[in-house]
Amino acid sequence: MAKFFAVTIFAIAILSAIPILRHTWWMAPDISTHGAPIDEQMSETMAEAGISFLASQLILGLFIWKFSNPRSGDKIKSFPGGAKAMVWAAFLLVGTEVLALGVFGAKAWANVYFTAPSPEAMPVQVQAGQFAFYFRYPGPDGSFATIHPDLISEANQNFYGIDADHDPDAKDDIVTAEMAIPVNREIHLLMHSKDVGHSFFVPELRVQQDFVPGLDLSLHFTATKIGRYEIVCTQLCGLGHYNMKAYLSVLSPQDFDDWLKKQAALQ
Amino acid sequence: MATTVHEPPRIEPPHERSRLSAGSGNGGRSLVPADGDLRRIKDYSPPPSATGIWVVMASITMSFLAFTSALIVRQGSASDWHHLTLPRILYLNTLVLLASSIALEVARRQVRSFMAGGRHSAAYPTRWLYITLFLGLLFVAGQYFAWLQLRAQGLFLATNPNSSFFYVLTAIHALHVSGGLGGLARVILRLNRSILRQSTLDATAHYWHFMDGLWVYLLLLLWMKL
Amino acid sequence: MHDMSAHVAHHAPPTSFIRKHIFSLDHKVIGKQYYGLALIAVLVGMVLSWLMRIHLGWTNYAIPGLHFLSSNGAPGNVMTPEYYLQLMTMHATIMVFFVLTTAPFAAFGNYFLPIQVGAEDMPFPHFNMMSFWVTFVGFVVLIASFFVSDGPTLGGWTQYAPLSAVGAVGGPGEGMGVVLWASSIAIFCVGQLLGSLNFITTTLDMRTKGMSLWRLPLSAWGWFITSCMGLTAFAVLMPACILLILDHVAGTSFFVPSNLVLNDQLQPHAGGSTLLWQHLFWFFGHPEVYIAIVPGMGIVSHVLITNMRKPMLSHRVLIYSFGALAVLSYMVYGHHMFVSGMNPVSSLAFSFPTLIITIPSTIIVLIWMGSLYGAKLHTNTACLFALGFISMFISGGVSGFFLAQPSTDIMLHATYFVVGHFHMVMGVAAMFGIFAGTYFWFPKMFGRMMNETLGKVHFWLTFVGAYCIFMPFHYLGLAGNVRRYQAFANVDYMAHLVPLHRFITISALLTGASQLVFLYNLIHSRFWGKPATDNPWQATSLEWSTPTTPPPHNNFGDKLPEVFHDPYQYGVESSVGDYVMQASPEQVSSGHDEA
Amino acid sequence: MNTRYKQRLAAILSALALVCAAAFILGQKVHAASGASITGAVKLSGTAPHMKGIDMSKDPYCVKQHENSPVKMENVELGSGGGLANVVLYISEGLTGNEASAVPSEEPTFDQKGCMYIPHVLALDVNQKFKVITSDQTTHNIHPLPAPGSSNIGWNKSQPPGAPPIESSWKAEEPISVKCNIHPWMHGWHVVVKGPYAVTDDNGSYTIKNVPPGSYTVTAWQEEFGTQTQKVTVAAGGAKADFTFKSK
Repeated sequence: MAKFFAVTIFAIAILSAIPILRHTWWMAPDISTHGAPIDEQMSETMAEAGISFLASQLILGLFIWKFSNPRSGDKIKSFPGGAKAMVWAAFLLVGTEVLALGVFGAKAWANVYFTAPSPEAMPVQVQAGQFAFYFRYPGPDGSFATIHPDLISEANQNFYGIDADHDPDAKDDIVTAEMAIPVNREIHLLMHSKDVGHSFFVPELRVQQDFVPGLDLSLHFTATKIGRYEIVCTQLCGLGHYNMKAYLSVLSPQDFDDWLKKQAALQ
Repeated sequence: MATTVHEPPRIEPPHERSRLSAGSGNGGRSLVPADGDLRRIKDYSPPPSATGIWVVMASITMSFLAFTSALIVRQGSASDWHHLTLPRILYLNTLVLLASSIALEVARRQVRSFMAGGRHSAAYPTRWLYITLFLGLLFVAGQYFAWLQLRAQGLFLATNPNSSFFYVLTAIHALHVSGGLGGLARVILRLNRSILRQSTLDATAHYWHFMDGLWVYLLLLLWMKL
Repeated sequence: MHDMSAHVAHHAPPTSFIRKHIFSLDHKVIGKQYYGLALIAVLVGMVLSWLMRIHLGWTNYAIPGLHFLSSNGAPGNVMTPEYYLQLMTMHATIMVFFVLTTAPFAAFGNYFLPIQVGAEDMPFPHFNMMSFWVTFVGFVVLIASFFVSDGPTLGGWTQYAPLSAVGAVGGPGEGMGVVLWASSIAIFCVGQLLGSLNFITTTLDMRTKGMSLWRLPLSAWGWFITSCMGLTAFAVLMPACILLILDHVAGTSFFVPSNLVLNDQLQPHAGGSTLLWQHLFWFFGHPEVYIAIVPGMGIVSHVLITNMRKPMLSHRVLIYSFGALAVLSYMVYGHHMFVSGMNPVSSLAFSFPTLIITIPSTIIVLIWMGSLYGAKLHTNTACLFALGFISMFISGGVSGFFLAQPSTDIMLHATYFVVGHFHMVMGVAAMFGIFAGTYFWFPKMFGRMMNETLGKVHFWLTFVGAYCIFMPFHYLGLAGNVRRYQAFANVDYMAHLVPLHRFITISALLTGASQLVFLYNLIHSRFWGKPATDNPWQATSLEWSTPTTPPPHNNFGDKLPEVFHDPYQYGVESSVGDYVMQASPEQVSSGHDEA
Repeated sequence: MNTRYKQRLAAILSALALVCAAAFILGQKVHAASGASITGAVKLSGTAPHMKGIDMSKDPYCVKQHENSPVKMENVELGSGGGLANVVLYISEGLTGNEASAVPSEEPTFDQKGCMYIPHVLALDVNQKFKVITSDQTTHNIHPLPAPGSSNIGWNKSQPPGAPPIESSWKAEEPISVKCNIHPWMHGWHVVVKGPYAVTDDNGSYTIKNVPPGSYTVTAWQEEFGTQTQKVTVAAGGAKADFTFKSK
């Protein structure tokens, strides 16, 4: 019984590790300038977690194999070194391990969140609502029209509550259901939610940030690879949560301008 | 502590107890007589009510800390934080509550000397307990008047965050005070039937003074923040 | 008030059926009642998870008869998105509160803590009885929300504001559903606070002669530390629930900020703080994870030692580690909020304690494994589940490394990786603790042995099944599969993960079905199992020294036992064998040191 | 009750029955056998307001349904010659109790097709049953929003592909805005009225059938421009009433 148990544990440990090692299911390739340290951190953590996982499962199995089904004769032995050894092991191995992780992780994190966007970063506004993202580009005048919550109406496609009749900034604002950005240009994403909590998650961009109603948050990132990606909501926001997504098109500067013109026409 | 049990009419002398020695250490110390007679265990282990009341106070403290942090965070996020002048009567209520604590302490002394066999009638301490009870009721009534005054100013639970917090905090505190009143009533009852235990009285008294301190804290909080 | 003589006076065993089995003051009966409640709850929770899994594997598959559960939620037996979320929320709430908290802590704790400390009951039996019935009412209120017009809340067990606070306009179940949910949880908190009060006072004040704190078995320590956590955690959750209810019924704005627009309607609320709810909730929420797991650790240690026939490498280091977990668990809750727009600096401030909490956890695991070395392991079902607990705890634990760091959490937050992590470490592991406890203590609780063969079958199916279900969750998470989605087809990069979901669904159905073996074993053994002796496992702690099995009404008859030994005197030579019971005065040279 | 009333009721009911039967057989081209009808056209003067295009890109399924025909908002639908579609016409005054209270037996359907509502405006009699069906392979939720304080009770139900129709009806007269939360652009109307009604077709023309001779006030409702009223006198040969909305 015990030997069988040990074997099972071996099998499970190894089988679970295989897909990880073969990257059968893995993160989408990184298309951001800030993602490299995150990926590095991820693989380091994976290495350390994987080693501790395999090692401890194997040892567990081994001990069970070795010390089960006792014959009445043999006496119990105590682990050489006793508890002290364990405590030291925990503090030294794990302590240093997590400390290292913590420090490098902090670096990777700081790299994303402690840096201010450069002044020439392109501002794009995103508004999350049940259950869609809508994006806003300031247009030539470079300024966003004021948001009047009382004017917000999906029925009239006035997602941002823009007062078109009186607000001079309103005339050239471009509101879109799809996000497009020029490649290799830093984007300054201005985030707000019109109703409940949502989140902005683009795996390829290595970006995830909640929308917090009542707070205006911002992100900044640079996409380095042309393509069409998906923005999904990761913060439970209601019955349509699963369907709350938008496409992110990373375009060449030329294509981006054309796209913007096309969208302006649709307003 | 609401668990009443019937026992022979007798007033138990105060414990000279030390929970530490009963609890920690390496268990060498004798906690039970060799014959393990249950009726004598009380002499070794302290009545749980003494510990229990501290446990209760600890959890109440946590709850009000939660409310406090809620208030502070909410104020931080608020664009709608209007100043709110506390109803005058609150200060009067505070005095009433403090007075009730003093009355209770007097009563406790009386009971002690009475238990020691000094006085031979429970009437004297009972009177003081009634005074405590009365003042406690007065306090709750006073709080109710405070709410009426706010209503008169058109400040309701949902009017603005300040009034919300005022009502919530005072109401929940009043609720706890009412619990204490129940405890007091019980003490009086058992004193009259002369089956009161010192530990019951002490526990009730601790709780009552705690409500007292808690109120003073709340008053300061409301006074500073609202 | 309560001193012992009082107990003797009022602990004449009740005669009427009601006092004996329903409104009983006997901690043993109350413990069994808690176990029964947990059993009902876990069955409900499991069925809910089946429905969810089927829907995830085969979206819009018509589950025969589902519309009987809810005609709105499943028109034509097809599950609607909101109904999926409602089932999910109820599954989580039922499991976390009414199974993982009640079974290992309230159920076994109530039954065995007083016996293990050598008392004849808890100090406040009436509170103890209230604690159960209040909890029961909480459960009823929660279930009641299935029957209100638009069903239970869909906000997830975390009930993030403002979705949970805006009211019915937020979606189906966000009106009455949330009110009932919050009420149920508030009521539950009251019950657990009363329970904790009893547990703490029992441990501190009711120990019999010679039973010092250090002589308490590890299971008792687990319950004691848990009750201290519960006392503080539930005392914080309750105010949060009260404020949430007020936002619904009284129109206050604690959690709802200004200028929210739902369904093109500007909401009346103003100025509330959404992060406030998250802070209050997670301040409770993280300790809750340890409330679920620490009793399991205690039980598992207790069971392991008995079956290893040797004590742990160090009794005290284990206890200190439990304590360290409890204390640290209050400093780490922020790691649930890395992407919540919290100040990035505080994210780091929360990250480090979270990483540090792995140290006590590692110490615990290493001591378990180190103690296995040189043991004489009896692999009965209880022991198998205890060992399975260790394996699960390791597997679920290591994935914590990723979620403890904001930088990696960016990729894994709110994905199935998180779901896999907590299901393994607090779901399955805690469950294994419950199973270990059940197989171990059943003889004492019911005077009959459970069927070992069925037990082993149950173990193998559950152990392998659990890995088949929850390991793939981590892969899904790495691939960016977001949790709390009712379908993945319309997100291109998730669509190709559906086959893996189907594998999980099938494993879940099979593993769930194999629990019927346990259920059968439980019921069959209860009535027809072979009679148990007073000490079938040759164990040392006081619950095995009761004069009868199951123990008499006041546990030890007319004399309380006296304790002469540390809890785990195994591997010695005594008149009875390789162990000495705590209550036996026999002096033996202990074969090892109690560090 | 008096016999006259009985006869009248019988007459109306039979008329209704006939109409329904006829409608059932002849589809749209029915002409009421009994009772006159009010006909006319609704036009829009001035430049039509700009209708924004709808971008459905969040749900690829919806996009696929409109690959080669860009979708616009339907708040103001102009037909040939300035005819205004989706205007609801009904008799707001002059009906006697029983014509008003007669409820048509046919059950109109409110379809969800290509992530749009068909029809965009559904006119209904008080207590008239209607069906909500979906022709889409994506899940919709139907969320009618009666005005706060109205005696109509709003609801919010999802309809996954393959789910049966949702049957319902409204208690009180009121234009009710209907939306789908999953697809925020989806927006339509349930206009609940008392008595006979009609909705203008693409050219803006309409026919209110089965109006007994008498003098009435006809009201035209349009979601953007509000309501207009006209007094008409219906003779045996029926009556005519044209409306013209001015765009801002």
